[in-house]
Amino acid sequence: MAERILKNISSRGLKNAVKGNEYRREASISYGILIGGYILFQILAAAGLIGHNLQGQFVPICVYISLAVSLNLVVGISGELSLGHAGFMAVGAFSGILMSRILGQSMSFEPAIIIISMLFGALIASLAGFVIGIPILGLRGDYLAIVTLAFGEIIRNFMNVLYFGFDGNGRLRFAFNHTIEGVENNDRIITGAIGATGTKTMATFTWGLLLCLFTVFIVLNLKNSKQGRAIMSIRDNRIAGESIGLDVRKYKLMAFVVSAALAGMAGCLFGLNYSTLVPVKFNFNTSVLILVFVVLGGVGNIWGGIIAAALLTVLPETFRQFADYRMLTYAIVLILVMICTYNPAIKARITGIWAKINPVKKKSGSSGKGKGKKSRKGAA
Amino acid sequence: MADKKDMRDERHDIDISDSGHAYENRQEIYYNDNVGGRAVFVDSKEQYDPDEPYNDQVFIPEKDRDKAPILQVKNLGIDFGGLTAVDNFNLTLGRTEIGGLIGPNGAGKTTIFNMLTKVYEPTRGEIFFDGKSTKGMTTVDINKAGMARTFQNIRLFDKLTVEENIKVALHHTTNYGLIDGMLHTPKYRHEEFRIRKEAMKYLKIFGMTKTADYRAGSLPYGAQRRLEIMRALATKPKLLLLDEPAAGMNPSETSELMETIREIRDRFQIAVFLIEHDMSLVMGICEGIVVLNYGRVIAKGWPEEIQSNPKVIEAYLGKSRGKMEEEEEKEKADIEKALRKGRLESAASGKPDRKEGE
Amino acid sequence: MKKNWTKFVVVALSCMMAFMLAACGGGGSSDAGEASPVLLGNTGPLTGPAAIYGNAVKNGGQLAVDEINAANPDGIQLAWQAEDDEADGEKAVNAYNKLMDDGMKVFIGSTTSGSCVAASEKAFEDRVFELTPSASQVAVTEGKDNVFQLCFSDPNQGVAAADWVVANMADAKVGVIYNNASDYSAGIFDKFKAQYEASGKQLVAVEAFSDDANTDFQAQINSMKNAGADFVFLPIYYTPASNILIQADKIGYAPTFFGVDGMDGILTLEGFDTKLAEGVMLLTPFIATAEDEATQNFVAAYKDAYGEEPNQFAADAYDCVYAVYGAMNAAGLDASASHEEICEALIAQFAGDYVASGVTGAEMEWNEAGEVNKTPNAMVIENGVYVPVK
Amino acid sequence: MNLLTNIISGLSLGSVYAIIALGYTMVYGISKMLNFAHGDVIMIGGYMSFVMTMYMGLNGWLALLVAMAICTLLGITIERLAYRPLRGTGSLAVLITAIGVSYFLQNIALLIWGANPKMFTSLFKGMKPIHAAGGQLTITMESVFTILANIVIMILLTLFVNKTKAGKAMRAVSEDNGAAQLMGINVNQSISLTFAIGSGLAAVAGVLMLSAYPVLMPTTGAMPGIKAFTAAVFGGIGSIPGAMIGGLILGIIEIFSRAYISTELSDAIVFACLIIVLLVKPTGLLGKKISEKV
Repeated sequence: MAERILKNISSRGLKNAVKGNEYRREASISYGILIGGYILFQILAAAGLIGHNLQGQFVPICVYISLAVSLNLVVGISGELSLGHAGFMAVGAFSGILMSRILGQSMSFEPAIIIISMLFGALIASLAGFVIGIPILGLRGDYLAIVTLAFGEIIRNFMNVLYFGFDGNGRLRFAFNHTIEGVENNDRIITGAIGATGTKTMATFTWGLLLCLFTVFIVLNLKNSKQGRAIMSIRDNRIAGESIGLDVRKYKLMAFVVSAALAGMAGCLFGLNYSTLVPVKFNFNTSVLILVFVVLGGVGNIWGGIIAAALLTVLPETFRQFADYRMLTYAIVLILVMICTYNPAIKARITGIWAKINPVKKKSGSSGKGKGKKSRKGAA
Repeated sequence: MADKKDMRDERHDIDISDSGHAYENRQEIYYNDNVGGRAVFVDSKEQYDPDEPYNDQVFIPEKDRDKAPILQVKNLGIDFGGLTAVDNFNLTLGRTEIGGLIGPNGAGKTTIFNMLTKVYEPTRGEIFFDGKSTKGMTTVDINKAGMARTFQNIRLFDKLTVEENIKVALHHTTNYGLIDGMLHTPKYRHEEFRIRKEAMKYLKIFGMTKTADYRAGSLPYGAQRRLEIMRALATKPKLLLLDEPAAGMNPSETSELMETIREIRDRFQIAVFLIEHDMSLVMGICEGIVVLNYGRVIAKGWPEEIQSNPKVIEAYLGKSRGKMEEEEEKEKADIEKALRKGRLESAASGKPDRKEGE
Repeated sequence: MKKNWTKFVVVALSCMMAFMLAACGGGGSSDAGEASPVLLGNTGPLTGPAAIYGNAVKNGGQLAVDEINAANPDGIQLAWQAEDDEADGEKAVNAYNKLMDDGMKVFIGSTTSGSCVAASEKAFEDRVFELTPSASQVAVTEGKDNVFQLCFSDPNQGVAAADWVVANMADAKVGVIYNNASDYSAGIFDKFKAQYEASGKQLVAVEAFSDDANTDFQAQINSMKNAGADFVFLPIYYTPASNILIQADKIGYAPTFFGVDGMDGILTLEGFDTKLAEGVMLLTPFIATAEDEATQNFVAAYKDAYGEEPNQFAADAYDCVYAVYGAMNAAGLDASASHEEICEALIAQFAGDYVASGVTGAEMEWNEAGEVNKTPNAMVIENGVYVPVK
Repeated sequence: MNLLTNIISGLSLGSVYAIIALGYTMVYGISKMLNFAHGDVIMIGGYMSFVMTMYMGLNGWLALLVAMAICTLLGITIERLAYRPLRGTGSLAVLITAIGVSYFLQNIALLIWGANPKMFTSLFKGMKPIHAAGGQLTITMESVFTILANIVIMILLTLFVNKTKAGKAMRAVSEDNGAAQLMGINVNQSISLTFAIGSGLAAVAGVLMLSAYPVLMPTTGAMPGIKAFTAAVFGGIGSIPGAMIGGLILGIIEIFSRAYISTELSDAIVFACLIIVLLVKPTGLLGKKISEKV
């Protein structure tokens, strides 16, 4: 009987079936892009072929890659729309900066400062993720999205009234208004809306790469573990997930908290790349920007997100030649790219044209048309 | 975050490694009266009286009488708004019984499954699963207690592979924590290796090992149904609830399925309770059958009894007994059509319904 | 097909990447030939909510450069390039780097403080002389020997405002409405409060708003009214200030409003009923309606070129260009000097005795910390024009 | 008296949110997409009205009609060019496109009208405010008309949706797109109509909002847009009365938290209230319960 069923399956159905497990492939492509890109750009930079503009973007690109990958954990793998990722980035950035300043008083070994600050940023951001996640993860779909948006705004609003500084004895103190007891105004580290100033910029491209590798490592590993499978199965079918004994809230929360921690880490490196950082930076637009990376790279597709994050960070810079029309061009490109990647008819046409001009012509086009669509559409 | 190692490891400690052989030895198993034989009722002459509140212990196959029943349902009922969907439902299911739940469309069969698995909270009545009341338990608790189900409109994890679908079901017996999962420690590797082998063993039951790497959502319909059963089974249940397992299958697939269900019961020594419109399957493997109409039990008994029960025929045909013979002929054709149609309908409704859930 | 699609995406993306590399990398090669003008660079918000300030600086700088080039065809020729930074530190660094790629010799600062702090850090590392027209935060210049401000620093403004109020409005009940999401506004308020309270007085009411909620000020105005404030300090830009004036007028609340340099521009707001601004006081170094010749020429030329009244930002940028040009001439530099040479020479000038005059100040001098020394004037709006407070 | 003043300004601000929220809620109901460009349609409406009155010398009310017509066209065009090609590909892709459209509108406005803010002339300029309680209480005409407009629009819209053929078709499409199509309803037309109405109302909201809070900039619509979206969710997204109630409550909470709690944290308080409401009623105040057939 078994043989018969198999024959049935292979003769009728499997023609249209899609191979699904591509972890190895996904991992090798992701790591390959990151390491290859790093080596390539280091060489180009050493050879003097890259201008200041692009070199200056190495760290932010890495940060955005890391943010895109971590947001993918929520949007792609857990299947929930989050519009407040920048909030966690902010928490990580400001707590990481604080930690770096505290450590900076007694330490001068930068790698240790960076690592401890990033871990601290991740810890605080994951706590924020946990506190926020517990009440809201019972919500569904767009309602969850609006609540994440709300929390992102609340975090930022809160940052606007948060003041930190060292008092005379080098101890950290904080307040919710301008005057912190015992702290000279010049010794303030974080000053509400003015943000953090006087941060020692320690971030380098290499740290950026390490951050990206670590993020990708965690997310891919998680995806390919029992927890990741539980998260994805709840995404695919919540009721079936419950029916096989998966605690929906627990696994949604897990994805949310891990994602927040990674975002906090990335935020910390971002904070350490600029001597000043204002809370306004982490507004709704930044959250959306990260979401754009994820959607454009293909929801759930890690390496797609990496490429999209890198390209879309650089893109507005290359549009500087359009001067006044820069952001307009960006908007138009964004709309066109979305339509071209997601509209089925246009996509089929592009794929068709590409198949014709494809330099490596393989006669393996036996598979059905709709598949690429299906797999890329993701958890939309 | 290591998950509590629960009792289900020991639950069916049956070696399923040689499932390949099981198929070869099938002949033997099916003709073994002790295990696969037809249920014998204590007093089969006595007709089931639906109006008597709780009269039901007697309907247990002989082989299960010395063991406590796996499931006892007393006066179960549920209202939606003012509408009573199910009322006064009683059931006792033997430890290794294959029970059937039939009835016309909209009779409330799936609602009963949903109450058993706590997708819906019953308005009235009690459910005792494995001797314990399920009051206050959630769907998750129910599964952990040892009840697993499939769905009428298939609910697979579409974007996961076939193998992963089984592995998810093995979640609670996979013994490593979040940190192991994120860092892929040796413990992770060891456990993953083990559950991969175990998942393959489950896939072997339906001969689906070669499809292991395909996305579940891209499988043909019949294979999806089988995978769903495997997934439920992999949670190591004591009771397996199957909601129209043969919907959308052709007759030969159905008879294969029938044999496999029986084999699963025999090998794992679990109870199976199934909803089905395909009478050949129901009559072929069910030991006890409950017939539901308008949310109420109208008949209980063994297959032959049910087949000849006037109330059942009335439920399916409407009041046709007193009519002319030719009309009866026509009605009979209709019944067959209706039964077949029921099957097709439920098959057709599978896909669009699933979309809603996403 | 799926493979094909993926491949297409990969190839398309790589092409884009290559294009970008070419676009980004290409700029670095511009060498300082004899004929090439000295490039002055600026970053500011040319898009987004703060675009008004960035565009004003961009226009003011361009005007000055055009004037200088036209007036001195034989002297050092200048070029002006303003890049968009969306008032964002990250983008400001990008824009600054773009300017470096394009061969910038002197950095006429970032327009807004937040982004300027980030960019001046880079300018300090790269040894590019920086004179910011309008980034008023202390952190902009702090610890950087090559960074100078042409505007007041926020604390100086706050202190000056407080001193003025204490001296001239001794009996006033003072309330403050400030923007707690703006570093400029919060910075001034911070010092104002400290200085004012140091004189032994208390503010009767303090209210804040944020950029996200800058439309409805009823609550803040009511709070001022209820606290009996008859003198309301508005250390904010003129856009929200105009809103406050309108809404206060609607409920018939008419205290004396007192602004700082950000208030300038309120009279030229298109569609604004200037009657509402009658009696508003402000402490500012620049007023577009000033009688002196330099200002009038500047205003006329600006209106001619851009069709609108210049505001304080445009004036600051205009002065920046002239100040840098003057200092370069004073140091005897020529157009072929590298940005490091220019930087050292200009530091010597600015930290030394160099005096510049322009439309925002007659005799501006700088100290080593990079702060400018000029006196703000207290002005009051009467009949739609600024007149000095008597 | 203070309390009354605050209630009135809350209702007035809330009415603006409510009218904007209508656009969000109707579009969401019919096409299940979050149209983040809606706030920028308000801004365009404001600029149109401004241009008509200031440069073309039109009467304010006529200018409002022109602005409505232009925004209606704009809404239909946006839907046709940017959203329709992506229909059925999941809400995320459309969400990102909507954000692209939002950037586009903001930057087009920046190029056309420049970065300098314009002061919008109130539609009710010259009308005397109502003074009550011996001058203690002042009610501006802007408040009165905004609140009235909100009520009138709500009644008309409810009648339209429930009584007219086109309105019923819209409801059918939002209930079940596929079934509506099978019943012979032109889905494209219904969706276009929804965008048209939503965008037309956005112009009204823009003019009313700018009459009360007159600063007009290319980014003017962004924050009210987000707040109105919050209001729509507050009331239960997809529900027309929900949008009204959500908008009014949001406006009152915002004004009250500013007046009595903290001006610095008023936004945080508004969003916190939203979260609390959603925790108690996961689909908003008047939202339909989502139930899933098992």
